Amino acid sequence: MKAGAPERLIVDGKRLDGRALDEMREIEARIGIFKRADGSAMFRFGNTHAVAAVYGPRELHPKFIRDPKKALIRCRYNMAPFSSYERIRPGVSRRSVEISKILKEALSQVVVLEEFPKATIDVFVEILQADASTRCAALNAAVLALADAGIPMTDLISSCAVGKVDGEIVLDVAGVEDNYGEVDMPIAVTPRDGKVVLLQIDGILTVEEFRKALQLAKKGCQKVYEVQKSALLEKYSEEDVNAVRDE
Amino acid sequence: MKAGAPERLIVDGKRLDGRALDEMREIEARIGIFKRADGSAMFRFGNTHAVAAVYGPRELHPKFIRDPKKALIRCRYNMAPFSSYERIRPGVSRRSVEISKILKEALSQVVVLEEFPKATIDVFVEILQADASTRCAALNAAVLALADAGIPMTDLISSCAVGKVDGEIVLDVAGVEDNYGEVDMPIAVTPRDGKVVLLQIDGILTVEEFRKALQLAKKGCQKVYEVQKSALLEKYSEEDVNAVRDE
Amino acid sequence: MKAGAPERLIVDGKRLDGRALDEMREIEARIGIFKRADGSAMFRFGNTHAVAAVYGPRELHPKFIRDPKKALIRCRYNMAPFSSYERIRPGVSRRSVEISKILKEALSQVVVLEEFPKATIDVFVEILQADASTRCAALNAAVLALADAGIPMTDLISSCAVGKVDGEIVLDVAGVEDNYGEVDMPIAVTPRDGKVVLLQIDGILTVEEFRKALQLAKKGCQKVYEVQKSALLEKYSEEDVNAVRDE
Amino acid sequence: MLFETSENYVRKLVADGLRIDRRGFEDFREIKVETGVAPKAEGSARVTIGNTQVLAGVKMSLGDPYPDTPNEGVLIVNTELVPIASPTFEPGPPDENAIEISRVVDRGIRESKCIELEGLGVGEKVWIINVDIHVLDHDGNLIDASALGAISALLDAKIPKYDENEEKILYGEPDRPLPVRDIPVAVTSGKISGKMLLDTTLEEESALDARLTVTTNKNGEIVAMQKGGSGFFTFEEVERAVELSVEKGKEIRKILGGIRD
Amino acid sequence: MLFETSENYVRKLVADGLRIDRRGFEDFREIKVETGVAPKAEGSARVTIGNTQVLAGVKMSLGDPYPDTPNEGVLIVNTELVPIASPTFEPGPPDENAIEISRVVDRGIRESKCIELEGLGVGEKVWIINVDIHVLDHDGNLIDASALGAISALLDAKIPKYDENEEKILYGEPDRPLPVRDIPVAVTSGKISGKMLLDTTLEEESALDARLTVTTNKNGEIVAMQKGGSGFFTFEEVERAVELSVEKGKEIRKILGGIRD
Amino acid sequence: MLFETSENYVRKLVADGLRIDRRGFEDFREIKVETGVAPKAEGSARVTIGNTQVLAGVKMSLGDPYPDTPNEGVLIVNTELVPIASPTFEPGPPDENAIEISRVVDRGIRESKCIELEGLGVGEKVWIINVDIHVLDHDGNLIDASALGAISALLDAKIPKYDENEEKILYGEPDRPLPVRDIPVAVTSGKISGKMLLDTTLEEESALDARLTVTTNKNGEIVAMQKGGSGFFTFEEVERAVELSVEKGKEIRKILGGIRD
Repeated sequence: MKAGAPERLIVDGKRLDGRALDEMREIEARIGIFKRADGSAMFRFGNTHAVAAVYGPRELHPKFIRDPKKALIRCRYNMAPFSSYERIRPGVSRRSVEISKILKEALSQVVVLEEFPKATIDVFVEILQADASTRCAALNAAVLALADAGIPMTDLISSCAVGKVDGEIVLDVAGVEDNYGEVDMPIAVTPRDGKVVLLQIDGILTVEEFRKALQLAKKGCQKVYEVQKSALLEKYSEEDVNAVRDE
Repeated sequence: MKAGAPERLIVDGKRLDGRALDEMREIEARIGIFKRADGSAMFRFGNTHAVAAVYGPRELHPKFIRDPKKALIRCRYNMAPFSSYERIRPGVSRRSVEISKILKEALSQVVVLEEFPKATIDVFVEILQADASTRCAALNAAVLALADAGIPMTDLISSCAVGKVDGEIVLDVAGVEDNYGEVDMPIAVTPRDGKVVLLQIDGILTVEEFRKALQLAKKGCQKVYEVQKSALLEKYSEEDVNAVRDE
Repeated sequence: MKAGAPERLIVDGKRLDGRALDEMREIEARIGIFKRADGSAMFRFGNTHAVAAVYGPRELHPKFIRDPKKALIRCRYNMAPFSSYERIRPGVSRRSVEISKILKEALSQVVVLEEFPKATIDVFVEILQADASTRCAALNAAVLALADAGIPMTDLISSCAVGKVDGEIVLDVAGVEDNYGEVDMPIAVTPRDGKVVLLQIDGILTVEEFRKALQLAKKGCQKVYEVQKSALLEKYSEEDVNAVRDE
Repeated sequence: MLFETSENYVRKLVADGLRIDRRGFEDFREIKVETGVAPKAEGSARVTIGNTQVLAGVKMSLGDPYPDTPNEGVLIVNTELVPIASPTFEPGPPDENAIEISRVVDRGIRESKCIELEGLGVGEKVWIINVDIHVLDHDGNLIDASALGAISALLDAKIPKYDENEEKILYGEPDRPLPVRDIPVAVTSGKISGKMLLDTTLEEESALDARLTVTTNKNGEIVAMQKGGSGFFTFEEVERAVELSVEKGKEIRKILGGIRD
Repeated sequence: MLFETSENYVRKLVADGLRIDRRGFEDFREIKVETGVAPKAEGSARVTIGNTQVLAGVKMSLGDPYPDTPNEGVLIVNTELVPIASPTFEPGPPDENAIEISRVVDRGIRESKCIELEGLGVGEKVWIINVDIHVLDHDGNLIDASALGAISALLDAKIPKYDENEEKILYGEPDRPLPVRDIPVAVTSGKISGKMLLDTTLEEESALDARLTVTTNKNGEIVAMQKGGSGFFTFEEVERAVELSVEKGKEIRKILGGIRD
Repeated sequence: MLFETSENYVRKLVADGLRIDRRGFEDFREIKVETGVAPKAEGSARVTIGNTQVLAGVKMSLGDPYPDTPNEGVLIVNTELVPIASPTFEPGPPDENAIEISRVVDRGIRESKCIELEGLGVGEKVWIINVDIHVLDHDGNLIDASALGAISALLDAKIPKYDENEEKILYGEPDRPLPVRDIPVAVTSGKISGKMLLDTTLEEESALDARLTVTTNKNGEIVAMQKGGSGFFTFEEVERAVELSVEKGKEIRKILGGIRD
């Protein structure tokens, strides 16, 4: 047991921040937040705040890494130095390399890569505030930025995390739960097809608990999807977004 | 106030090393000091000793960074590890990157870059001894090395520093003044046209003091120019240097 | 004198591990130990265990470093982190860069580079256990891996080390001798031609001692050669190895 | 091709006394400063100048002082031109442009002595003040925006409590405001077609010959200066840039007046 | 060209319910585990799964604990995809593939709490446990082989004696076995042509759409999971991968039973 | 093309018993050694061998000893082939050539035991002796020039005073000469067209098959040796290189006699 842990994380069926076990934090999504990028978006779960920008499709250098049949997605997940209590040293870490890789792989499932042979689509995500589920927020923002850039996609991606806290399966772990909880399980699905495109577990779950966690995660992702859809529809009313196929 | 500072840096109108307020240290310049380089020179202000070598114009790699209309100047300012009391760790530092950048920008103003499209002209400067004004000495040596390499230039560059010490504006800060002085202001001008091609200030100056400092700097640069000219003329008498347009 | 040294390293003409002065440790060699590599081999002196793999001849990138007349050998010597009591930090060290260079130079003497213009032949060696003479074991394994890859060679290379311990010239320094011995002298020769292709000395030898050491080293290399030959002949009986010219 | 056309268009326009967005040569775009945007930072600010957007955050930790100033806090400024902000920014360690911004901002803060570093010792340790500048959207004039972000975040910053028994910084529990006694402001004059312009946009910067950043303090004194670019300034232009900086610095300083209220 | 043909051939074969080496979809190749292969390591193991060969070594030293767990040992897993093992591995620092392997193996060990880190303090210091995974021959399924190598080397590991007077670790003189109380096993399900396969070969991996690594403990609980690859899994496939991992984990755990005897 | 012609020309000339600059095969170019050239260094020297020019500097600081030699100073040799010296030298960390020079020079100094490292402890700390070799003009035979620069700078070096109360090194205030008790000299024999040559120029090195550096001490003993290049030496040639090094070492050692006077 780590030092400083509170005695209980769930009291009378409520979590320390007052949420019910299956309740998410406040969610916010907006698209078109930057001028320079070809597409951009922000996504927020409570105090976890991600912004994403997309550049491309554009020429890929050097030539020998080009794929003659389809575009390559490159992804960089990065935490701002001041996003966390302990300053994050600039530059890549093993953690950021791994997260960048799984985000890239998830996005590659929905983007119609065959439309842009030899090209690259660059997705950059910055975590401006970090309070758990940063990779989920990153992915939710990234897919909106891709839509904002007019990149054709077969579906969106909606992501959230479930966890195990004080022996209970809960939705959207945050704050003190993140430090002292037992399990963290981020997941991402395509909301229309129900494909699992990202899935990780840290911590011990029985097979039965895992099944329960999966069901709760489905609900969470659906909630995220509603907010993403609203953000896209808000843009809809302003301009022609027929490039965004999934709406 | 830093520990170890002397009580006064100016006593009876004289500086601690005996110089008057508007007096420079001994200056020395020589060209053609290395065999391998296409051009080379040294420049010394007292115990500040810079050597410079020029390679080029030569082919620039990789191709995609070439400028089809003009040459690119690349510049590396480096301090020898033993040039300072505290050993300088080999490799680039933020300081050396910044100085290399401002030297490159200053030199780009006088070199006739359009004569060598797609090429690079590489200017390397090593500080062998450091006692303030190393960037000025570097620039004075670099421009002589360019002349020695026969690179066409519209003018020379002459550089020196002025500063504020014990409340007085002085020329060519050095030694203990460098550690405990209030202001350092390196400047570089083209001696014939009077263009300011490098200018930095560290420390507090009133607008009035700044004007005074500018005037003193002009005088200093003129002094530097005389020495540079002598170094070039010395070479003149030995060989055909008609490529050096500014003489 | 370093702390912890035993009083004597040679007692009654025998070394602390029971060997005579001119006696090597147990030697083992095998070829074809990996599936992916084009050629592979292992070589062991007692507890010094090297494995080598060869890839190539293959295309060299980038193009501008190709030699139009012959192949280039690239070599990487690396120690596994757990090969030594003090963990070896992954990545290159000055020591590994130097050893990689001298191995590459030795191998370049025997490989018929002219047969593969513009190509590269990549030789990778991993030291899995280190107990002195790792560079010799590396070279012995590397040349066998080249043979296994069917790369044409004018001769093999056989390598061992001699040293000075307690004032005596001894063959194949190992164990405690490596820590407290006076001289280490690795050498490599081509067994048929007797060309010296690698030679280093660390420590003080008179010219007379050096001559004696050279003679002992010749004997040691011959012994290594016998084991290498056996390893190759073992493979012979299994398959057609006519590409290995030196047998 | 497109780029060069834009460059030539800017030059011609400026030569005729005009700017693309119809501003006067000595006008800034709208400046907005919002503080407290990163709650886990000791201080933070989002600065927008037109479409240029910069985030700055202050993180404090305890570390070793410089040997010659054993009781003074240590200031470290770092700029990340993250690739989110421009198609020309690459991932990787700061390049010469990012380094120059860091160093110019650093000098403005350091030389103005705006932070009272003297009182920032804690036993044998001192407070290390990391100011991180994160450029999110690049539409020109990054130096002025970065400098403004840095001083805004510093004005917003609170020193966290320190538990001496546990030897632990209690992040999230502010003790007292970081002592800030001056407000350095950087104002950069750009030179295009022989004219001096303030607050250049990215499009204008494609045609920029040289720039001169003059940082002033609340007394209207110069605290730092930096010439950049391969062009030149005449002595008269340098003096004009100083005047402009003193004048605009006063206006911009007013915008920050509210942070400490 | 050759590569792609191979890829298509694999896809077609799998779609028809077959594998190149005639194994069943849920069969592993032969697994061999040999420990004590690196005598200067505190623990070591060579694992082969078919032609895939991985060496793992444990080196221990004394260092500083994490601040929030002052009496616990520190585990560090590192994977080197040394170029000896494959023509596609380059010399240099670990790439994203090597880092992912390290982190997946690390999570399996850490989250299963298989090492009793609590008793690994020595005065103010703690034991730092470096697990180095050295891939020597790559014929697919590197994650499972690496995880198996790591736990085998840990089971083989003995803590060296420490001379408190000399403040020196006496390498080569084992004191006691490293306390290991569980055996996490990673089993990766690959997805090709919509089918789930275990223990994919390198050739099969050229056609791999996605993979799901599920690490289980001796109680048959999940301790870590990692989805990789640009393909997807249905919820049903995820649950099937979990079942397969629980089942195969039991079998593989038996192979390691002898190490601690 | 030009380069290769030069290479072939050198080969032909040497095969005929001649050198471009008409020297004998066993002659050095003129050697000049000047010390005290970098006044802020504890010791320094400029060595020229013909047009080859090398600067070496010694900087001393206090640091931790190696665990097994707690009272001995620490020697670190570093070589920078700065791009000023040759069109083929690139900025960046030392490449394999620079590293080899450093290590060959280091071994000559270390194995000859020329520096009395034993007396260089200061409390728990020891003197760290950084020898930095800075190659300024490359016209061949860099190893011999670098080794000569290093030992010359060491002979020139004075240990600075140390203020124990302030725990501060008083740079610029020499306390006593660095204790140097031997003078290792490296002499490199090059092999071109089957002949052995000393002190090869850069042009000659384009045709070099192999080189053997033999470092000797003042007793005429071998203290270090290094074979380089992709060519070979016969056993007889190796013995000849040793004889040449002993002989030339004596001559070169005389040049340095004056430094300590």
